[in-house]
Amino acid sequence: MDNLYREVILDHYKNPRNKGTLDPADYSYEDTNPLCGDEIRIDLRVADGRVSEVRFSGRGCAISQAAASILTEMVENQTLDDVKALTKDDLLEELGVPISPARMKCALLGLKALKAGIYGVPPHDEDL
Amino acid sequence: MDNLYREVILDHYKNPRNKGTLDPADYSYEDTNPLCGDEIRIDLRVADGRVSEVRFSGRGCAISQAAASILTEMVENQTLDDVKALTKDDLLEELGVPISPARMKCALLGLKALKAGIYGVPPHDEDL
Amino acid sequence: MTIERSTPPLDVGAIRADFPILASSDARDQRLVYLDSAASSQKPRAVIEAIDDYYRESNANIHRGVYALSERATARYEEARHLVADFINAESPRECIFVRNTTEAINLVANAWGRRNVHQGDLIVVTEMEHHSNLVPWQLLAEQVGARIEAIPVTPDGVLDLDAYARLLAQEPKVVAVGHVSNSAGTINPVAEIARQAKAAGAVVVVDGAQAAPHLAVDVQALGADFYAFSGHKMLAPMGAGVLYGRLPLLEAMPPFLGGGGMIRKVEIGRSTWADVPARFEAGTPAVGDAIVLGVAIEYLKRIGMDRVREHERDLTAYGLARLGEIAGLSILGPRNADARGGVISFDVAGIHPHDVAAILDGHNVAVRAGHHCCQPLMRRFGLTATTRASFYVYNEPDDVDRLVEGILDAKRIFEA
Amino acid sequence: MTIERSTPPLDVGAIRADFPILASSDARDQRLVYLDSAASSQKPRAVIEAIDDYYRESNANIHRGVYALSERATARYEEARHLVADFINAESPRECIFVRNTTEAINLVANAWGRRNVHQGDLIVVTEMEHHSNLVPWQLLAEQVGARIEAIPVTPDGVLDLDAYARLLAQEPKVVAVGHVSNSAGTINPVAEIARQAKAAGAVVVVDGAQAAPHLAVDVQALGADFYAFSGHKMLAPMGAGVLYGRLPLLEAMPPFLGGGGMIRKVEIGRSTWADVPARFEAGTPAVGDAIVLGVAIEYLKRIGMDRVREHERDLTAYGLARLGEIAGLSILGPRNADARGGVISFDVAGIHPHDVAAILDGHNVAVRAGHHCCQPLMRRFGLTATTRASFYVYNEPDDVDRLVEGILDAKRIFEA
Ligand SMILES: Cc1ncc(COP(=O)(O)O)c(C=O)c1O
Ligand SMILES: Cc1ncc(COP(=O)(O)O)c(C=O)c1O
Repeated sequence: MDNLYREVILDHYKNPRNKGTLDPADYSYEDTNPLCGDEIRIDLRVADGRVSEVRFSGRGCAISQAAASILTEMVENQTLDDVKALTKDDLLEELGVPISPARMKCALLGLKALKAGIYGVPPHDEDL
Repeated sequence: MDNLYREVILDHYKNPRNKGTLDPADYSYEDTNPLCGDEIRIDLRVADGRVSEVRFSGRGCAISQAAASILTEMVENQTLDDVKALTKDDLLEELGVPISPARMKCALLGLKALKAGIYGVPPHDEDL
Repeated sequence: MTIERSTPPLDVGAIRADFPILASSDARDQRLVYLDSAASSQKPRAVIEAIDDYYRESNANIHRGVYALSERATARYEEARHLVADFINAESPRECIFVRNTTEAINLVANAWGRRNVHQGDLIVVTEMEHHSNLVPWQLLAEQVGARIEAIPVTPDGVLDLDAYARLLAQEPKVVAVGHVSNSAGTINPVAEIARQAKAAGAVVVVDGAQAAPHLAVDVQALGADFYAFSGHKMLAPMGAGVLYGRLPLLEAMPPFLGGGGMIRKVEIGRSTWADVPARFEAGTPAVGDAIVLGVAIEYLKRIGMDRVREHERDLTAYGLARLGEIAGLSILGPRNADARGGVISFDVAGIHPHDVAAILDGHNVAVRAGHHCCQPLMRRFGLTATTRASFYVYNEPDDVDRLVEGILDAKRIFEA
Repeated sequence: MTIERSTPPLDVGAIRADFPILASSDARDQRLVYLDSAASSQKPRAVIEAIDDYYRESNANIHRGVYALSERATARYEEARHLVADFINAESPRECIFVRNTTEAINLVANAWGRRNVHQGDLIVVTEMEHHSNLVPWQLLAEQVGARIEAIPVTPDGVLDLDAYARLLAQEPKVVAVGHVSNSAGTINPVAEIARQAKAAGAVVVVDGAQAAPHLAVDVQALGADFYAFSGHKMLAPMGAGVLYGRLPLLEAMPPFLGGGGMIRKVEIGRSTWADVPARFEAGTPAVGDAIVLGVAIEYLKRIGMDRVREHERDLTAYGLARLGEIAGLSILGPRNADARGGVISFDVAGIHPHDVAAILDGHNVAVRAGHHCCQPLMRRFGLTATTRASFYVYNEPDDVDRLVEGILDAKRIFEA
């Protein structure tokens, strides 16, 4: 637990990167964690096949907010193909804290919204 | 169990008293044991406030058939008030064998049909 | 704080010793502080052993068995029904139907009673503090028959707005569905009064007793409830058995909900006739052992005495309200007064998400729940999406509240660093 | 009689030693001969202890808990879902919904799938040998939507008349509901072939696997079942948990059945949206412990091997058919050949009512079932109201059949005296 709330998480939670919205956006999707009602929206702009701008908004726990913040940093300037290839393991590695099954939905909410935006349909957790 | 299939039960089962139907009857009712599908019908004729004739018909196990047969003997020539006052304990005493809860519905099926005939509605087991 | 007691206090130490899970050692050094009984209670040894005994000695399918084992299981199952009836003061055991839980009980009413009695344009009254289990079944019904749903609003202190209720009653609703005790705001609703007014307006009253039956003496007749639902697993019993109480004339007029073995009188391919109440509503093999052991749990609670259970929880709640009230930035949902609430305290800690509060508390081996507690409308009413919730039962003690407070302070330290 | 075996025989003695109830002493001098597993099976020590352990060590409500205990319960509950999926070869665990029993499973399909897909005048095909649990739910649906029900008739040897089935399919039914193994005639129905034809005719196939899943290797994909229902309590598990398997695209297109906690995405007073499959169909607190322990029972069965279970029961059935066939006045329902039947033998003894046969057998400490076995249409088909039924499982042995035969001979002595 003390592991969970490490500096990196608290830092991203308190000082989120790329927080906000893009209007218009090329891809945009808001997803909800049905277990707690937390919501995250991800907006993307793409130029020359690369993510030129990305923002996240919404509310949630430190894990979901920090994960979304970190995620935006991971996809910035990446090609859309790289973003599509991003897996949950990539994100979890970047987070660098042990995520228990109960918190997994929190950690993956942003990624789910991101993929839903790109593919047009929300993926199942198992497919992330 | 050997207690259960005593001479009296087997005798009434093999040589039922008052087996048959009455048409017309003053009171008539057929009841079904939903647990096994067994059916007993009781027909009554009443003259001067007394049961002048009684018949039972239907099919079922030795307990239900013997109990119905014994019941017809118990109500023959009784006043309708006496018949109304008849309780399940009276019948069980007359049967004289130990009836387990599972067989209670068998033993009481005839009595239930009798009371339903007289009152026009089937009583609940608890009220017998 | 001084609170009047009408009963001698519980010997919590002795009670705690009855609950193996509270004594079980954990990798972490501190004993488990279980503050999530509103979700599901822990089970005393008497209950656990009764399940064990059932499967070792008495297990069989019921009703249609002529052999000794099945007769024993049947007799004990019906005995449990008597114990349940007595526990809530039903007029007859036939008014008590074994179901899985509160949720199934309310769905049963919404379907079997509702589809026959609620029609196009009819009004269904719920409350803004209902658990989803006393809300969604009515939505599903409303959608099928074209009925409307209105909620009695909740005031800022988390109680029902009875003036608004009176206005809703003027529209002659068919049914008023209300929780006895809120699992989230903690509010004890004035059910007897609500029922009295509902009946005067011609409505049937469905009470969600999930948070009441485990915690205070319930008298369905005194309450005037037409239907009353509760879950065994929240009152020391195993998870497979709950109860729907219904007044006999209502039950007898209802068609079945689930079809299958045990609930029929006569079956043909095209049509069937139904068994008497309560068998009509218990299709298929029930959770026989769980129902029998619900009886064992009831006997355990009766030995303590429901009035003492209630006073114990009220005292803990008063202590909890006081201690939590000292924490800066912490706000509590529901009435301020422990007399007006069950043993549930939901709260918000400014700047820290409930998930994070709960995760940090878990690090202290304090188990609380975080989320919307299946009360999204109530959360929305208070501008929240979630809260952290601590709930009490017979095995909790003031020290548990202290451990809760310590954990919250630690969360604040971590987040405010 | 020689029967080919593809597996080494079971060590029944070792298995029996796993079942405390079979060893428990009785007032009567003879050991218990339990021949009622088709109604409900007995439980091995591994299962009983797993229930015990669950309540001593892991009990908590699932899904929404952030603390360790709840996470453990949730993980084990989902593990059990994986075990179930693997046991019946489902494509994904998400296709497996935990319900109470077969009855609830079929009611779920009839309501959630049926009310959306079966309309006025549509045909529902069942069979004349269905258990009421795979018949009455369809009647309730038919009554609501105005559909028709027709049954595939049963031939004199107790098998389905597939020519008549073909004629029914020509009427393009919406659904074909069929039992995998009859709990009364014992018949193993050709479900794969029935499903193939049903699909060619555009019907959805609902299989009642209550008497199959416990007794033989089930592969829902090979069978071509759209829905497949079974009960844990008939396969060594406790009574509160059963399974509905449904093909994912069908489940995903279905509205919920029961409404309440855990099955929602977003709830407002007037309307809600639903959670993903399978949560959408598991409203309220499930019987978490029972589902987890169903996983334990499955592991126990897998250790024996379902093919060996099947061969063991087939051999016992062959022996039973032969021994019972020697008794004058005794007639047996269903196919003559053990290869064509599950481990169930229903019979009639001329001149003695099944209740009396069963009661006399109980006097010999032989537990059998007497009644219509929730198959009134089948009973009627054979001009009976009831039969006596002996059914076998892993813990039965030829000596049990001998004890059964002795008891029947005693009944004949008593009644023919
Ligand atoms: C073929 C069949 N279907 C359905 C059922 C119903 O099972 P349950 O009572 O567990 O719902 C049974 C057992 O009683 C059965 O044998
Ligand atoms: C007030 C209230 N109603 C209904 C429920 C649902 O109970 P269950 O999940 O046992 O059906 C709960 C508990 O979760 C509750 O607190």
